[in-house]
Amino acid sequence: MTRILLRPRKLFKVPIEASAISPDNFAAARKVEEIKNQVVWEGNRPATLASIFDVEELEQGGELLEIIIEGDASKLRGVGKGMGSGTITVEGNAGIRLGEAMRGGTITVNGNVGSWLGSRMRGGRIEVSGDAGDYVGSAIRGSTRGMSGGQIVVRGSAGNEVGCWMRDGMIRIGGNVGQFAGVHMLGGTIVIEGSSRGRIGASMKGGRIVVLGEVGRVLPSFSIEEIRNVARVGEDRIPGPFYVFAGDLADDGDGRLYVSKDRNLELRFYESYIE
Amino acid sequence: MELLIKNGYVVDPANGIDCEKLDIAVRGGKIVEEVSSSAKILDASNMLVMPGGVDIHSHIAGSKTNLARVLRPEDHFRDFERRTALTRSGVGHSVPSTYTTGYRYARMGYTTVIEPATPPLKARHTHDELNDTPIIDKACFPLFGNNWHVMEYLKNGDLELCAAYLSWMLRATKGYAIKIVNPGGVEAWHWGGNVVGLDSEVPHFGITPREIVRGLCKVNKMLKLPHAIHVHPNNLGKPGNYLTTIKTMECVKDLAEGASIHITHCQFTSFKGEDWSTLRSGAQEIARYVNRNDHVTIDMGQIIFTATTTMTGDGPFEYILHQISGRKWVNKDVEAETGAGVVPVVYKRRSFVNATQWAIGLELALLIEDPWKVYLTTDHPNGGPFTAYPRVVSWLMSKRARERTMSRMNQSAARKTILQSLEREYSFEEIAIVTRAGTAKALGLKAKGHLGVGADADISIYRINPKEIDPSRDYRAVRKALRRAAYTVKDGQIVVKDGEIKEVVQGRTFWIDSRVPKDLEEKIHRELSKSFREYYTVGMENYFIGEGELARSSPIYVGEAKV
Amino acid sequence: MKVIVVTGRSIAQGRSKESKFSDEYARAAATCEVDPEDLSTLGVKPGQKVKLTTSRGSVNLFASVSSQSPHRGIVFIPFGPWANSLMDAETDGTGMPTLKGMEAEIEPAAEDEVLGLKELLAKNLKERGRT
Amino acid sequence: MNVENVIKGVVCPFCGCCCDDLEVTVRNNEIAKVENACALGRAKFERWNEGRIVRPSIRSDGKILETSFAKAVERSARILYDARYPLLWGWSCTSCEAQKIGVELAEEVGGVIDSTTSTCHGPSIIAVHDVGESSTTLGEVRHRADLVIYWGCNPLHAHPRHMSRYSVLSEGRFRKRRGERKMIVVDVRRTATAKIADEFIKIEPNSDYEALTALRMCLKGEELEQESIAGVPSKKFEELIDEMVGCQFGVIFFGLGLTMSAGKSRNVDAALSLVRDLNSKTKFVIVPMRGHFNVTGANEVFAWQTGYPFAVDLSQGYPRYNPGETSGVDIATRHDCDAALVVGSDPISNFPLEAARNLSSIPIICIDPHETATTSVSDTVIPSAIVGIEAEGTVYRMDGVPLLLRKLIDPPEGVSKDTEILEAILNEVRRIRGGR
Repeated sequence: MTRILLRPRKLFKVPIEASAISPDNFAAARKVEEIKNQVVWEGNRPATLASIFDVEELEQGGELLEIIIEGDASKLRGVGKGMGSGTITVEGNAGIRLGEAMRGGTITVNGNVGSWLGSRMRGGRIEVSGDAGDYVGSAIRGSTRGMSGGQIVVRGSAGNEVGCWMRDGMIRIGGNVGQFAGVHMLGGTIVIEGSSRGRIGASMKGGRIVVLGEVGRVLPSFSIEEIRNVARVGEDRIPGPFYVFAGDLADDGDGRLYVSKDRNLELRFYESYIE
Repeated sequence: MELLIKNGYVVDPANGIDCEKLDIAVRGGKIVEEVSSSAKILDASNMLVMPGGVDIHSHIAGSKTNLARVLRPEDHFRDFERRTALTRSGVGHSVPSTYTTGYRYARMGYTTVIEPATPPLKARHTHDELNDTPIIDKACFPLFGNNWHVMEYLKNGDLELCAAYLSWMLRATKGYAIKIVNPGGVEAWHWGGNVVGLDSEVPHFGITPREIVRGLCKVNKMLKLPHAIHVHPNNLGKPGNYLTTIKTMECVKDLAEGASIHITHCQFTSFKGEDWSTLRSGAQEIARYVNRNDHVTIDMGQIIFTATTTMTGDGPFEYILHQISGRKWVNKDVEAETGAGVVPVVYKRRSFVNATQWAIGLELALLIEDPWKVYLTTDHPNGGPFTAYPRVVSWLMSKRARERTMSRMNQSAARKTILQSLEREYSFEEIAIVTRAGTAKALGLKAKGHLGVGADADISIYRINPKEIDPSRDYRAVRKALRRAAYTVKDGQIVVKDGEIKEVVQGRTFWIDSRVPKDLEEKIHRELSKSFREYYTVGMENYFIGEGELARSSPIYVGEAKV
Repeated sequence: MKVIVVTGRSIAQGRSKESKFSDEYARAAATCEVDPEDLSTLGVKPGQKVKLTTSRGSVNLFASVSSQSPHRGIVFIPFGPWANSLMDAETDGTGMPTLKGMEAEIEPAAEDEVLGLKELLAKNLKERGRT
Repeated sequence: MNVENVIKGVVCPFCGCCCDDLEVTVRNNEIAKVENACALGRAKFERWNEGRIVRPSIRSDGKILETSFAKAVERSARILYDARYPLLWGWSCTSCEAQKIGVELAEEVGGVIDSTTSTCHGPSIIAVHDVGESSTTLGEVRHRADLVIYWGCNPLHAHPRHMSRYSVLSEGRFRKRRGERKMIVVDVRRTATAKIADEFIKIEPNSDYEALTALRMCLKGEELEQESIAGVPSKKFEELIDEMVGCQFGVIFFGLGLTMSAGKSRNVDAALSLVRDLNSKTKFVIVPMRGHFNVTGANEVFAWQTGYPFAVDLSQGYPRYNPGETSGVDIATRHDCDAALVVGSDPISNFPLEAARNLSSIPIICIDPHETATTSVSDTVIPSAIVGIEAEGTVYRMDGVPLLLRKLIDPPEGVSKDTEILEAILNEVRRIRGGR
């Protein structure tokens, strides 16, 4: 197991395009010296890793590679981009597009992360202890290729458009979410343990969203189907009862919303529509 | 600056030169008899030397192209170019930014490109973009097939006034030729409809597409325009439309002396069959007609198996494409003139329809005997990006290349086309005709597409020896060489070396400075000044584009119209 | 009283926005339009001052009776630095800050002062120390 | 010598209407009179000389000192050259020619170039990336539209001549009289525009998405399970859809009511989807009410030169685009930029406080004809000629029609055009880089 520790040498002012920080890249570089010479962009100037991080090799040997970033990495962008294996651990806050286009491996963040967490992710696992920004697991602008595999777990809350254009895979949010969770969703599963600020599953075509907290109002383009006592997500079975809505009918969608019955009493009027 | 290109194998069909070892002398941006001893020597030994490429139909600039750029950030995301000391940064693939467009054409040895679909009301936008498209010379074709003034003059039989109007419009828009797209159909689309064929009436205008095409063909002759009317027929993209294409060619036959109609991106209008499942190639019938009639030229509109973007003035067709594919759709109607539509597309090998379309394009080029009547285009980016031209060349020059691609495409489509049986393989001379000499001739650009004395010194040199290589077998080597020119010379300056930009120059914008007799000119000016604001939301004085708005204006005088 | 703040353009603001330090602009952009019924509930007469507070900040404005009512529960403030003392810079990933539809508290503020542009900038940007 | 000259066909440099039939009387290099303009256009012309800056200035240790053009240019170039992530903001109130130099400058200094689009119709463009847009130039509406819906916009206050030049109060080839058209306004308050509409539908704030979704459901013939949506009885949506399907040519003009309220780009996504789907039943188009007279031009220029319409990050030598990451307000709020060039805009007034405060804490270069909140906190201020009055240039109307603004009078002594100032800064940056 090779373990590399990166500690920012200063408080970053401008954004750092740091997609060079990825296990695949470091594994290819093999020796620490080469890792130190990897290039990142500090705003509009290329900079070697060593010029802005203290780079330390904690452990040497073996295939598996772990990168640890200690300190405030919130200005780092695209860390772990396209990684296929290995581990990144961030002790502190991480920035935008963390784990973008990830194919495998694990990212763990003990802190908050910026927007576009795991955008276009194909595989692997991301775990965030704090909050995430908007567009968790989403596609890039103009594309319909959102997250298509892997797992994202955010213990805290997340912003708007969680799982936008999601195709497959699993997103679990421990806290609340903003608006439009699952917008344009095509497949996969989103579990929200907290509440949503509304408009869940807008324009969704497929996939499932399970909300354990409050949802405010459900969009008029969803129609109630049934009440289910449990939602099966992977191995675990989340106890309900849930109102199950089908939609988004405005886009001929066949997705499902599982909304906790007990936490959303104002939705009871829908029960009259259940055949 | 004097240049002497030595020992190259020159292919210059317009001057009857086919793979002869000759020297080419260049001075002051022109090809000359000979140069002094102080001329810079460019050793083209064992290399193919041809005139700079002339692309007759490529959507590279204007409001429609920009609508597509804004629609497709995901298309730019993977294909970008970093800035260098000499070149600007940009994005590529199916809707490249303007700088990247100019550099990529020059790298491929192309030196003149036509933007074929300009809404007159927004011609200023097209010229804004052409000014920012480096190195290549260019021109644009304003759209007239659904223009209210044109339809009214032709309906009332005022052919002279129509000619005077077109003459004013070419000067107002700084345009080069008359472009017709789905005549009458786009006007019907402004109510959500379309026209069914050549003889259905345009709502509220009481005129038929046939009358529009014939009228504009007559006006084209009256104004003595260098290029024939450039026509995108009705029913494009509809199974069974090959008949409409033949009728469209036929309906101007009697007006002919010399080429009088050019059918553009003919692949999309050569469909037989009733619906998509019974789609067949109509290339044989179209080719038979073109072989028998000398008033027609066409360009291929070849498709490439790739993801790209369709964009055309044919609003109703793009809506149909949206309904079929379900992909995002942009429509932009232009008041009193034309329309535009943009829909992304993916041409798949496994698709029966796409595989048939692929075969149709090549069948047209292989079945039409006279290479001076058919030109190589992909209707960029509708069929595929222009950077795929070398691949189309390899299919034309090598039966083996065709077979290899056919073996990996929908076999039901492969069986139902005759492409399998076509043995013909293009020579370098024929390739030079369909990509330079033929297109320049059709456009009437006398100083382009050939290397005779007096021609513009636009030259492309490729690192293949036409004498030794067997394109049929080594089609990959041909393709590779044509992708990145060993040298591209523009107006006598070396702008590209081994596919790298060496110098950035500003290309010309050609336009027709058309004139009609004084009295007619005053009459049309009076009429337009009175009624302009009834037709448009802008004034006549703000519609007209001044010559100063072109970065390097190059007007062409064609003498006063014969009215 | 709980209200929703909506910002937008107005002729008066548009006419004077090129002369930012003029009194006309201050009057145009530091005056909010309140629904007549809300005004009476608040006990504020047109021309008197009110204080608006949102999660992002607070500002004193002149109150005017809206000529574009009814819109009970909505207070309209023309675009400008006064309105932007209240609005949320959060763009939800779209680049657009929340300039319409923010929850706010409105209360009479007869004694307080509606700042001119210079004073407003001094107050809003006071911790301008160069980082 | 009292030389008076009336110039006709003048294009107005105020809002996205770009009215091109103004008549301006010029006397002794001053604007004497302007006709055919609305209240906003007239103010721009008649008060062109108010609050003008005529001398460049530099701020050093708190004091603002007048200086020469050359020194101001040198200082600006130095600030941009030294910056690691400069923001080049504004651009909507200048010419396309200046915008092009702006893109070249952003590429040269490795910065982000963004126009006020991102605080206007940026969300509309983001929605177009996903859905596309069925639209048209304004003349088609004038000639054919028999149903005109103004949604979340108030043209009488923002685009005063819009209705008389392009929609319900205009005369078209197929619509001669006002009675042949129906005008509906959908908004959260009964605006001045709503008062002259045939019908006003009042919806609750932050509920446009629900209202648009309800309409899309009715269009598909689906049943609405809720009695009222967005504060409007569900039956109302069924009636409105019948009218939208029943018209010959319908148009939705939409404004910042959709882009600035909760939902932002998704509100426009729903509107674009509704209009797209309506095309299966009748002819329907949608047009954004763009605010500034050349914000559309900024989108066109940035798009053809870089591939992206706004928020273009050129810091790594090639165009990158991600509104929300590379857009002006976000960059300011996150304290990402370490210097800013502001051209023809006033972000210190127009950004929310948090973003404005961060922006004011970094060196700012401001190019503007007038004194603004931004010039008052800038490090370097360079006065510029007013495009459309004192400088010519290309602009693009809200529907993409390109027009030429004319120079009617000379700018004050010593005041240069935007293009000249930006060119000078660009050359100076290159001089510094080249060490010449």
